[in-house]
Amino acid sequence: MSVTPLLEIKNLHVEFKVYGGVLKVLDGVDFRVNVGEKVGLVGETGCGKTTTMKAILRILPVPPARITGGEVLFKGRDILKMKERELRETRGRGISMIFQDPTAALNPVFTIGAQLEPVIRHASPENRRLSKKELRKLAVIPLKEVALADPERLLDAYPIQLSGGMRQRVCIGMALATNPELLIADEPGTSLDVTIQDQVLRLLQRLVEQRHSSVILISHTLGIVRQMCDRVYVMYAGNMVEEAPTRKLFANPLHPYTRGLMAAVPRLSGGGVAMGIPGRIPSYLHPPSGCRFHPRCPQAMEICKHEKPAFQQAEDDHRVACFLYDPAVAEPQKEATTA
Amino acid sequence: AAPAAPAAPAEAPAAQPTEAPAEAPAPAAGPTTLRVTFAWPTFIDPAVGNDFSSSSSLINLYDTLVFPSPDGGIVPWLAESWDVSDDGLSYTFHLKQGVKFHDGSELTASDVVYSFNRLKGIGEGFAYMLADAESAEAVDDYTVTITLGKPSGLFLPSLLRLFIVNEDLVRANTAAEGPYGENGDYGKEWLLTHDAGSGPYKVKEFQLEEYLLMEKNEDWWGEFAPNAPDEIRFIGTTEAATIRTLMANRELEISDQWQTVQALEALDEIEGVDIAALPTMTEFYFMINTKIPPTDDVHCRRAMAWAFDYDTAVGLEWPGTRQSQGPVPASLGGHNPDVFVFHRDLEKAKEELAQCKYADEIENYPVEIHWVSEVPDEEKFALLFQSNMAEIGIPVKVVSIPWLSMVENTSSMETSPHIATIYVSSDLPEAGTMLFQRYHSSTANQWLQNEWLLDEEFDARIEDALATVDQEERFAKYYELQDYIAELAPSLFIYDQAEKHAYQSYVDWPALRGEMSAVMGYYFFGPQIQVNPH
Amino acid sequence: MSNDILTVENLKKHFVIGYTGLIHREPITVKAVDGVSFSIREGETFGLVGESGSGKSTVAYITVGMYRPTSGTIYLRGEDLFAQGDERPLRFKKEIQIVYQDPGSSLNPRRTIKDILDLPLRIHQPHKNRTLEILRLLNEVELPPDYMHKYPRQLSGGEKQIIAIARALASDPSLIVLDEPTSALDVSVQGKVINLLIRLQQELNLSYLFITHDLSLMRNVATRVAIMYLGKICEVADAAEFFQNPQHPYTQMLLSSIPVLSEEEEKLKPSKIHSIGEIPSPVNVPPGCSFHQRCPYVMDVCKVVDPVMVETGPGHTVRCHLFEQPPAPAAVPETSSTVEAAT
Amino acid sequence: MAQQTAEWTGFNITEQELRRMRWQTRRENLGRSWYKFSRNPLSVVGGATVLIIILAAIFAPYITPYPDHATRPFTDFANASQPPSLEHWFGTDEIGRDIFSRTVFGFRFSLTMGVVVLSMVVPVGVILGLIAGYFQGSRIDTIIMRITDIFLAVPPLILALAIASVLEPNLFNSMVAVSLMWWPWYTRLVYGQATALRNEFFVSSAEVTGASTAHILFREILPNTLSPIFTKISLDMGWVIIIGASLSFVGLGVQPPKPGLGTMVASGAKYLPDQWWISLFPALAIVVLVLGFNLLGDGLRDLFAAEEI
Amino acid sequence: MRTLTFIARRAFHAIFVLLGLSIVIFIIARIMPGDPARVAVGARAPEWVVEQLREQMHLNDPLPIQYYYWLTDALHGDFGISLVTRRNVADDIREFFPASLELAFTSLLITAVLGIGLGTLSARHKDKFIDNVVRVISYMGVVTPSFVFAILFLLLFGYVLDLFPTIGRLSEGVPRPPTVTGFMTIDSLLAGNFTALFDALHHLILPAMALAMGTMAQEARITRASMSENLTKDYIAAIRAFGVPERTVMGRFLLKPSLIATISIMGLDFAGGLANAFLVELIFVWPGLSRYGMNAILRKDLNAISAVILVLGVVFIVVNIIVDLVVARLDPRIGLRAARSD
Ligand SMILES: Nc1ncnc2c1ncn2[C@@H]1O[C@H](COP(=O)(O)OP(=O)(O)OP(=O)(O)O)[C@@H](O)[C@H]1O
Ligand SMILES: Nc1ncnc2c1ncn2[C@@H]1O[C@H](COP(=O)(O)OP(=O)(O)OP(=O)(O)O)[C@@H](O)[C@H]1O
Ligand SMILES: [Mg+2]
Ligand SMILES: [Mg+2]
Repeated sequence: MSVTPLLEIKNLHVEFKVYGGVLKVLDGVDFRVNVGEKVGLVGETGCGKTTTMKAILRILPVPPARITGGEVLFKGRDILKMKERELRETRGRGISMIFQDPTAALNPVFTIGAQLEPVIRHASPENRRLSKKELRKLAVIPLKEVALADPERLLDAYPIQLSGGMRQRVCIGMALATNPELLIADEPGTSLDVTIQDQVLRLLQRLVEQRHSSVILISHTLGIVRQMCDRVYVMYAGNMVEEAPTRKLFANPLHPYTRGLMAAVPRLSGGGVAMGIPGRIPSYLHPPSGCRFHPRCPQAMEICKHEKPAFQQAEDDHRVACFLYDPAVAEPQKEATTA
Repeated sequence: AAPAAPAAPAEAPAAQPTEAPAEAPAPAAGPTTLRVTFAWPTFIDPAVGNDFSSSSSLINLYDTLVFPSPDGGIVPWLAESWDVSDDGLSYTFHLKQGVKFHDGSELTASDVVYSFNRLKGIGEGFAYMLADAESAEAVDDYTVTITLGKPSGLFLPSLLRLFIVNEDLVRANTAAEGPYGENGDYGKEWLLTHDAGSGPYKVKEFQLEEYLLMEKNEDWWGEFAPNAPDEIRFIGTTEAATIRTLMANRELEISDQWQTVQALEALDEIEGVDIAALPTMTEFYFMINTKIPPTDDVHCRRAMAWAFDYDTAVGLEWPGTRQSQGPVPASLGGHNPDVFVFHRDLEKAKEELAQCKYADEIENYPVEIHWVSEVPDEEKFALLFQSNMAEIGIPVKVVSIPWLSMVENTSSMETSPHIATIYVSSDLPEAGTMLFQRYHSSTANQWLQNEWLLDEEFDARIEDALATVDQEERFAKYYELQDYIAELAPSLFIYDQAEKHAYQSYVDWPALRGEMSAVMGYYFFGPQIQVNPH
Repeated sequence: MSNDILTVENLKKHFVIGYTGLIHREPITVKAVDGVSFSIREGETFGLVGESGSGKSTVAYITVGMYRPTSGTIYLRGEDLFAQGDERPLRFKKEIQIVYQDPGSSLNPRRTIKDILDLPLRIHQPHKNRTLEILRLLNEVELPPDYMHKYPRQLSGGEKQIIAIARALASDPSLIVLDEPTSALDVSVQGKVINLLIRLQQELNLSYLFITHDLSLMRNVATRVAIMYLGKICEVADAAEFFQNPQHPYTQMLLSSIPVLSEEEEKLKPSKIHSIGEIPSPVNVPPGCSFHQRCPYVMDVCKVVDPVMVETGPGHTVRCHLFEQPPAPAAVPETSSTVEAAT
Repeated sequence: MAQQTAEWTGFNITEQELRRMRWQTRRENLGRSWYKFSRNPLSVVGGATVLIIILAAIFAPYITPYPDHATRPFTDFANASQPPSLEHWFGTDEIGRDIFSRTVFGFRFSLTMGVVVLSMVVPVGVILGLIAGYFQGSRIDTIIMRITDIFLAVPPLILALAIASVLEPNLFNSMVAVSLMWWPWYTRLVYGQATALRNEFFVSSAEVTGASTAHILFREILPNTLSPIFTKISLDMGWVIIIGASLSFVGLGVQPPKPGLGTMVASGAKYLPDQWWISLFPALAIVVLVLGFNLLGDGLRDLFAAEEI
Repeated sequence: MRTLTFIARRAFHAIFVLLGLSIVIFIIARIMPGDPARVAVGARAPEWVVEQLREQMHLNDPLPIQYYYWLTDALHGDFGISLVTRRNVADDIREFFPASLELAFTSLLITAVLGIGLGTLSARHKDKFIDNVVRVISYMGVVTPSFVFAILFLLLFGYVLDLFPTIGRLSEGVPRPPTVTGFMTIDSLLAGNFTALFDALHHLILPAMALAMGTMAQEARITRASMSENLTKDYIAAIRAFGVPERTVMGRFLLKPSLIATISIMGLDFAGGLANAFLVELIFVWPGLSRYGMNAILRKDLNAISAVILVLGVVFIVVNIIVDLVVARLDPRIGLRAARSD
């Protein structure tokens, strides 16, 4: 597997200006995707997963949102500094995204065709010269690829006329229609039933493997990430707290948050349901000082309240943002926990 | 007598706008137009219309047997002469020959008879004015006899309202279905938007609620003044802002008479626009209900009459307006110049009030004064009355009321307000007409009389006066009756209305010089008006 | 079985959602629940699992009295809940309570927690001191007393769901219907709620009708499980037995679709059977077995004949043609490999 | 005496403390509401405008230079149609009355009209809407909503005119007339809300608990429709005032000598543009008043907006 | 087919509404003060004339019987004789209604173009200077009654600047095209009379503007609100993420869903504008239905009142159906609300 980074996010800060103050949502996010890699991103609701992805594509709704720092390097160029034209080239052909909620991501008042055609038209310079008819022919292809029956007819259907599973597939089709180098899949299939979700995920897997695209897969269901990804990031309240190859992470989660999360998942093998992590995700208006997790952390130390832990290597290719693994700070505690 | 054709220099050539060079910005080439605004609707069916705008249209579209002279009398017109039987019940008219209707057919005696029967048969419009006339008969093609039921001093002037229609044309356009038996609908529907007359102008276009456009009837038997308008357009609006804009843009020659004093002042400011205040047969009354407390007590009424500030009230009107002298306008024949007139005198007012049987608890008898909401200026008078009465302690409530409600309310004694502010116009230029209209018991349930005088003596005396054929004798009776009414103080006589019109100074309007009759509508008799585009 | 608290017998609910044509107006119906029977024992947690639209909520709503069934009936300790015409007697309303799936919409946003908890108390426990009772309830569900005056929007999702539970407890019921009580919550919060429910059940001797589509969760809370598909129950079994020996093809498909966290769990999945096809619309339920279009083991008979429930073991019933002839079950594992190729 | 809560509740707190908690939460909520409202300065401006106008209307006799000009029979034709001056800030009208005083008093009647109309309209409209919405699909729904449709289909101003001409044309009857054409809009608004809300789980929850219909309508559903209702009320205040002005154009409405803003504009319009002040100032007063209510309404919308901070 | 069913069903419901409406109208018209027959012929006409008219209008019959006559006649398109114009009310309506419609349509056009345009502008530059300007304008528009605009425009554009003709539908001297549709502009066009066409358009502008101001402001506000709301929707983010240029995003994918709210309001405004235009019609001497209805009320013209209210009621209902159809066409989520009252 190649290790050239396709996408690299460095110290990204995003705020939302809302009435009542500023939500400091992303607080120095570091993130990397290598060419051909499938990266997972997990975390509780509202921890900033979608925000991070939207920031990559610069599609955050701009009056409330503001990117206050950091860089998003795609193939070495900073997306945040791109001009309109360059940005348009990067979007779609470079990076494409499957949105979390397929119902919300499809414009309810346009037919599938009407939404798909401009996407294809702008997917490459040649396509721009195509006639409406030719475009329509092209539009059928991505729908066929996602195994939708009768794609011709589907082009004239409105989103409302499709089932949830079909909508999700259309979204996948649209996202892949531009043949992106990097595909961001934001919780694909979460709104679907288990069996249908399973179908969709397998389909997605097959398609990206065919194209050798890189993938970012977002989910708060750990099992899905485990099933699909090579490497996993764990996010909490606007920070990356842990990163490791999938197998490693599930075998040996380090961050207390990751552990809490994993413990809380009910197992098919039985054994009861753990209590979960106490408390709730903090308000972004007044985020906790120091480590944002400290108010909920069972192993919080004094330093956690004041200082923000660095996101650093704990073992090789296993990074974690926690003082427990900072040799300078918490050698004794570490011993205690591993015991 | 010879028809008093419009006084005009006959030899003056019709001003032809032959050379209308580019420098003239005003209506240059094309026909000259006289544009006048009116309150709508306008009925051009002579058996239906009887209001101001209808009268003004009818006199231009139709001819009548007689024509009013500026001094209040009448002169021959279609009827070149007439004879009266000794009992005063039968009039024989000799018609002018060769008069052509607009369709070219000749006007004959049978048309007169048909018009007479049609008006009476339909019964609307001005029909009531011919109530005493019983039948008409064509003696030959050019002779007509009309028979009266009882002698009347007012019969001849009332013929001003008998417009002669083209019998054949009307019959040809009569719908068979209609309320008038064998006469079907009497051609009512058709005549609503078409004319069947022989008058100096004929209908060119008629747009409901918008305008009536008439064009000159070149074949008219009478004479046109040299610059008489080629077209007359009556426009249906009285909106101040609209009038003003039209006037300023020279798109209107004469305004309607409903403009407020302030609006007139503003119009006067416009260059080339002047204001005319023409005498009318209309008086503005505060009609006092004499049958409900506290105004059923004559002292109370007199107290009000003494307390009212006539000078201020008259001052609210256009300069030159005068306080009414008694119950009939001074412009009418038979007006008594010596009739008793109230003026403001608070002392006298208080004295009278003291004699009123409600004096001690007058504050428990609020007097309601109703003014017609469609005539906003009336509010000022009502308010003035309110504040004047406050000075002598009579509480007054001012109520604005739509005209229709006023009509409804005045139809019964109980609902008639204490005071209704109403303009009444005399049908004919004689004091007796007005006295009858205003105070005879037969009008008590109409808006013409809010007083509910119901005075048998008065009824008998006015009936007698009207039947008196001799003018001098008749007038003497009117004089006494005016004193009789003044004594009862059933109304406050505010002022004799002047018809105020803004007009363009390029209009030569004989009415300004007193050369036109004050009978309703005749100020707009087109052949006598001249429009001089410069 | 005298210790059954709730017995559901051949329950049907068909919704009329429209009419065909303008002149020939025939009702278009959704067979949301189509002949469901099961019973819940005193003190147990009966799990109802199924995909979206399979009619789980409809069963729940009928149980609590929001709908009247089209046919069939429900007995509460032997008494027919629908015997008395339209309005269900208060005493039944007291006995059966519900916790809805969406904590956001199940609490009136314009009423305080106190108001919310007050209503069932006022109706069902009118003689008690309600303020004290509310405090007691809050304590019971481990929330601080100052929550009394808060509005739902000031609470987190988990807390809202806990308030909903407290409300259900207020009338002192014996059966609580839990309609996906944690599916809108994060796993980290879910634990707390589930544990609370389990503790309450033990303390108050409650019975639960627990609805969810999360089989892993079901494995950990239910004593018995029923699987629903398109308005019908296709398999019922004790929880442990169910996960060890899933029999209905749909059950297997469900189990194999679950994303899991560990190898150990992976082994429990009949992993070779993959999900195919879309869930048919309940308006157009296919003839025969409603699952036949997605079933990897479909036989000709499945397309025409609707199977009936057969007992395959103690307390384990399945509604599938494969099990109607005794030797069938053995066939299941072998055929699965051919199915893989089909996807 | 502060009473200790019974121990079995599990908490050991006094009633006083409970009360204190309540106040604290209330204060918090109020603070939050004010915050949401005030974050848009225009809402505050609107609220302040409305407040000032209400106060001015209440204290009109004390703050106007010539209260007599608005309350008593008064004419002073010598001073008629004077342009604005130090003595008469807004000038005088065609009868010599101080327009400023009359405008301030005019607020009284405009506000009264608004308040009275809405207090007749809102309860009727809302209750009908609630009932029809809650019993959606039943016969009662059909009846109520058909009647509503009928009234909606009648052109409002014409209906008002017709009614006002049936009754004596005074302020109250004009208000009745306006009310008659207004309620269906509330019914419709609430109907839409109620049909949506009746499917909410909190309503079902109350139903299955055994709550009475009245409780469900007024305690569960009504509070959730209040925000659009209040927003509409504040916007409608403006509309009612404008409608009132239109009615007075044809002679209905406030009776003289009392000043109605609409009447003042209408009668002053005849003197445009020369005596512009006669109609301009009352017109501005209407605009300011309506604007105030509109801004306030927008503020209320923000206040009630679901989004939480 | 679905559309047809929808229209059929709505029309069916409309029948009930209209029936109810007719009863309301009828009652209102009859309880208004004044004897219509007397009002029609004037105070001075003899009693027999009045009686004749009363008889002709069935005014002497009990109310239900009067209603029966009125209804059966109305069903035949016969609304009786107007007491004001003395013509068949049906003829009057044929004359005035097109004039009103023409005005209302023009105003609708202005409203749509300016309202949506300003709203879009405002949403695009949300919270910037332009936005604030538009908002102030729209507030002013909303709170100022249309008759104030009418007077203002008349004085400003007609009097001070003298840019526009002030009254009526055509200038004098311009020959009227033969009446086909009653729409002066269309009739002129049909007759190939371009002088009349331009003149008619010229006459339309001021009254239509006066009528449009308030609704335009309203629509600008609504467009702005729904646009800025939709701007934060995921589907906008999504289509952007696929590299579709901003122009297409704003002009197509944002505009259409945002128009739905605006269009619903526009329908109501159109129907309302038709009914409430009388002051504007009065000021511009526009021979419209609203002014006709107003006069009818002031003169207690029973038949005319009933007919006008009925016509306006029908317009209201028809417009509502059209709006529903348009909205359903624009927004498949809403669909046809035929089931609403089932
Ligand atoms: N448009 C917005 N306006 C204001 N705040 C926002 C907006 N979008 C996101 N946020 C804030 O950012 C936080 C993170 O949101 P985000 O959608 O990125 O979370 P997430 O991790 O994707 O959650 P989920 O799993 O629910 O999708 C939220 O808590 C919210 O408060
Ligand atoms: N009131 C109703 N009117 C019409 N159809 C309904 C109604 N309620 C439910 N349905 C239909 O009945 C079927 C079963 O719905 P139900 O809500 O019971 O399913 P569910 O299993 O609870 O699904 P989910 O997991 O999505 O909650 C669905 O197809 C639904 O569309
Ligand atoms: Mg997300
Ligand atoms: Mg459900």
